[in-house]
Amino acid sequence: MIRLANVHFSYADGNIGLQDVSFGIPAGELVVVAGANGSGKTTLLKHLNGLLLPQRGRVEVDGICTRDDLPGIRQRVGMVFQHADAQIVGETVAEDVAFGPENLCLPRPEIERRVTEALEAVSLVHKKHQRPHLLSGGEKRRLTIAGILAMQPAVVVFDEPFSSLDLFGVRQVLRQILALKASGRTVLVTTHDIDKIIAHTDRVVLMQEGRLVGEGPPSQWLPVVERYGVRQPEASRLGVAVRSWLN
Amino acid sequence: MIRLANVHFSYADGNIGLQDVSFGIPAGELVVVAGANGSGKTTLLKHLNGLLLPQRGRVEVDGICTRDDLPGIRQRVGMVFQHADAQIVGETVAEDVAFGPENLCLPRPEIERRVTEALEAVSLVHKKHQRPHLLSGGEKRRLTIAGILAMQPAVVVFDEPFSSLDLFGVRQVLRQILALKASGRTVLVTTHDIDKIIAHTDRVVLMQEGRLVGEGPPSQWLPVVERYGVRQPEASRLGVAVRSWLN
Amino acid sequence: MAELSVFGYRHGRSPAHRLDVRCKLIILLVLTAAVVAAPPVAMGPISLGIILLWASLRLPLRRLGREIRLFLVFLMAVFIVRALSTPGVSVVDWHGLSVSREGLYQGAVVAWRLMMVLALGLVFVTTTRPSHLKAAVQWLLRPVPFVHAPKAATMVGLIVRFIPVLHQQVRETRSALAARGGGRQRLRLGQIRYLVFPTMRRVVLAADQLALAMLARGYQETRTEPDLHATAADGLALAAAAAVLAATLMI
Amino acid sequence: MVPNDLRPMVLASLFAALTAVGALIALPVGPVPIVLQNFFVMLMALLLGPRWALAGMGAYLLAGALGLPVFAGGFSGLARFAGPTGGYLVGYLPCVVLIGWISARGRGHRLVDVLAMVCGTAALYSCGVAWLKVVTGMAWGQAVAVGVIPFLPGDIAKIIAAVLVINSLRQLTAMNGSASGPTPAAASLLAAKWRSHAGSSGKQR
Ligand SMILES: Nc1ncnc2c1ncn2[C@@H]1O[C@H](COP(=O)(O)OP(=O)(O)OP(=O)(O)O)[C@@H](O)[C@H]1O
Ligand SMILES: Nc1ncnc2c1ncn2[C@@H]1O[C@H](COP(=O)(O)OP(=O)(O)OP(=O)(O)O)[C@@H](O)[C@H]1O
Ligand SMILES: O=C(O)CCCC[C@@H]1SC[C@@H]2NC(=O)N[C@@H]21
Ligand SMILES: [Mg+2]
Ligand SMILES: [Mg+2]
Repeated sequence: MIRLANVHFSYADGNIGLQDVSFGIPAGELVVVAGANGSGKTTLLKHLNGLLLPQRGRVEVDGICTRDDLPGIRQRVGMVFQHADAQIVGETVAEDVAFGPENLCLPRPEIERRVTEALEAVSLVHKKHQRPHLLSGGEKRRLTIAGILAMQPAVVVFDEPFSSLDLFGVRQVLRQILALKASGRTVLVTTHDIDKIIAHTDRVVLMQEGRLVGEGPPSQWLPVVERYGVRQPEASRLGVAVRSWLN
Repeated sequence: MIRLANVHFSYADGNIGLQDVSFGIPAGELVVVAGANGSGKTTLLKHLNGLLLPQRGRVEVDGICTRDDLPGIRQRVGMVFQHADAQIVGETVAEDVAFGPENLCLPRPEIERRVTEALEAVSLVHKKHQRPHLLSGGEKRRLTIAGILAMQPAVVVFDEPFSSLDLFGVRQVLRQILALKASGRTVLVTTHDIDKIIAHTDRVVLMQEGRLVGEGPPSQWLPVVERYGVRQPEASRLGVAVRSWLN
Repeated sequence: MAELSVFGYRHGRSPAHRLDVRCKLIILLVLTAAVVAAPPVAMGPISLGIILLWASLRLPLRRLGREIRLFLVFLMAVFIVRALSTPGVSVVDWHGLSVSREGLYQGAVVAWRLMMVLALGLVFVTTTRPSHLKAAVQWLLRPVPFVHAPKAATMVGLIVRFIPVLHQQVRETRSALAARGGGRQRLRLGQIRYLVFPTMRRVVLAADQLALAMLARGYQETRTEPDLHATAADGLALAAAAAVLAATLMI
Repeated sequence: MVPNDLRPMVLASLFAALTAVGALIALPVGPVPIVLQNFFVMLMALLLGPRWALAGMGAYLLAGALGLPVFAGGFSGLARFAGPTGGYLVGYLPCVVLIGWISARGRGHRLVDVLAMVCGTAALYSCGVAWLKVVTGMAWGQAVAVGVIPFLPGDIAKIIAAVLVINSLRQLTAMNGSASGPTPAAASLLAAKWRSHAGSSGKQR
């Protein structure tokens, strides 16, 4: 359960990040956050795990306010950033995955267990001892996902997880996302190419200039997304066309 | 006119970049280079303006071999890289655009003229004196395009020009690409989302593991692109389905 | 200042903007010398001049204050050290630490001088287009032996270009660390490497990419020269600055 | 005419910029602050060798002299050279030459790198303290007390950190970035090509 109430945020240089954003997401949903460049998607995601704290309003995850318990929030909400390179910190694949659990101060055997489990989930066990910067783009992306899985969060947030991946890479990441959803986690995804994930989406959150301009099931919002700088999936466009012929 | 004959290239660490690639592109065509991650698209593009030189075989642009006249090739073939940030040289927008013409040792008034012209083409004149790192993602991309336009190349090569752009950004870049084509230039574009540009494409070049595996009109190759890690546009998929029902 | 956002060129049309960069550079040197050499009595008029110059630029003062806060802390430290360490008539005496009147006076003068030197430097960088800054470097270094002036100019330009990008990348890596429970409270000393290694790797790769992009745009060492032309107004400004220096030295 | 040294030039500028960023992180503990600055200076010398490190430091000092806020705590300007830390600033030049020269003999051997950095830092301290003494009029003992002693723990830590990072950085630059550019072999070939044509087509314009 995620709840935002009247969240305002502006950056130090005056840029508006979020303006009066309020909405709620029930646990277990797969949510797509869409909007033009600079509409505040990344800013929104960063509020969910307390990387940014609202200047007004509140953000709650499972009833915990991000202002009250940062370590708790960070453990509960995992974030996969857009640039894999910026978030791979370990010198080997296994070491990188261990970074999160280490920060949770877990005992060593438990860390080992989680690392193996996470690497198995993204099929990277065989690269365990490799240096991360030698991985391919798709493998790096999966590594960053493993780093989050190892923290066993209840909510996982992805910022542009499909960018510069080929079809196979997109499918693999999508499989991870669906597996997370299947295991009952809440997943939020931002993307400019919503057609890659829309078929599995429970809810769309539309942003424009830091405001929430739409929220609800995809079928409701897809016909108008182009107004907000989001490409309408061909299938949806076709559907709309067909419906208008029929009427 | 671009001609590659039996081009081989491998990187110092043994990675194979290109293997025996041969093809020709008539002047004025819009070509999409597609293929999975690591299939050699970027390596191919870097051969066209002599950033990489073939270890075997030859690359010719307008009859000039990249091995013989690098400055000439660099002037004739402009390259827009994937990461805008990594290719912005100047400390203001106008200075960045001037970088190329300055290297051509053009007289100052001519440089000024070209800079203004290029910035007008990408609608960035009003940001002339701004610092590039303060621009938005889409503006940065357009800036890098302006930097190439100012060199007035005959061939322009784009590496993933649509990545992380919203619908408006994609449209603007696409407009630039089409304008280049309309002015008679040859344009090559790599992308994982070929549906964004396929409607305007004259020719598809398909790569796999450093080899050329297909080359020809889109209609010929679209039905099979998924085999090579490229997402088939919905419209094409629908077309194929409809045709198979009709038969 | 961490962002170098106030520092750095701001487009404008003030007199300082219009000066030829070579003259401006010389004037900067001359006035800096005047500030450093001026006896305290002469500081008043000079400061007034500098403040007026500042007013003509219309910089956002509040943001500036925020960005140079580290510098201000520094000035405070300089002031306090001077106040405590200069022997003289004690004003405050506290547990063996004594603040002398001479110390207060000297501390204030030194801190003020530093402030004015910074202010002059800021006028120069905010009114000088980076390309002109590079041109000035080139002009300045041309007579220096063993130094390739255009290359040096390019390097200074690249430094200016890299700094904000570096800040950005450090910030990104830090927030990625924080997202996995590292960062601020928990970034133990041993974990500094988690910040340093990936950041270094990224920036080095980015530099490589930049070199490649420069090559792709036909980078050459012989390039169109920056064009500079001095006018009568420049000569006048130069003479005025020289007069100020002469006057301060005379007093 | 021959831009085969474009890459080291860009890298030297990058490290000069890193030095500037490291200088902002300054802890005032007297007239000379504790900074991160010299960590990047040492890395630059280890990675680029004496010649390019010298160029990088030269560009850095020049940028500072021109008023860009690149010195400790965001200071800048010529006056900084006359201030208490002026000796350290100038001392960076012999420092990087020494580090670059000594470490080049070691071909990546860790002990040689450490030795190089110790020598370079000694040279830096010598210049720094000597000038500090001149400027402040302190006695030698006092100058060492504020110009060397407070930095020893930090600088030892920086040397250790540098030796830990440097080999992976060397690898990275030798490979010329797994994801970007021409290989060293290709790069030199490229340079050779430029050289042979710079005279003809490159220069005419
Ligand atoms: N670190 C920052 N400092 C200042 N302003 C920022 C910063 N990050 C983002 N902004 C501004 O905040 C607004 C929202 O940015 P945000 O990154 O959240 O957009 P976004 O929807 O993620 O865009 P994109 O699709 O390009 O990723 C924009 O106007 C942006 O310029
Ligand atoms: N600088 C380099 N050093 C070593 N190997 C490299 C380098 N750059 C690319 N390669 C390798 O060369 C092959 C082709 O890479 P290339 O970047 O051309 O692929 P691509 O088709 O552009 O992939 P992507 O879709 O991910 O951009 C890959 O196996 C890659 O790992
Ligand atoms: O003004 C400057 O920018 C120079 C500061 C020099 C600080 C010196 S460098 C060696 C020693 N180690 C530190 O941490 N600080 C001093
Ligand atoms: Mg974003
Ligand atoms: Mg590529």
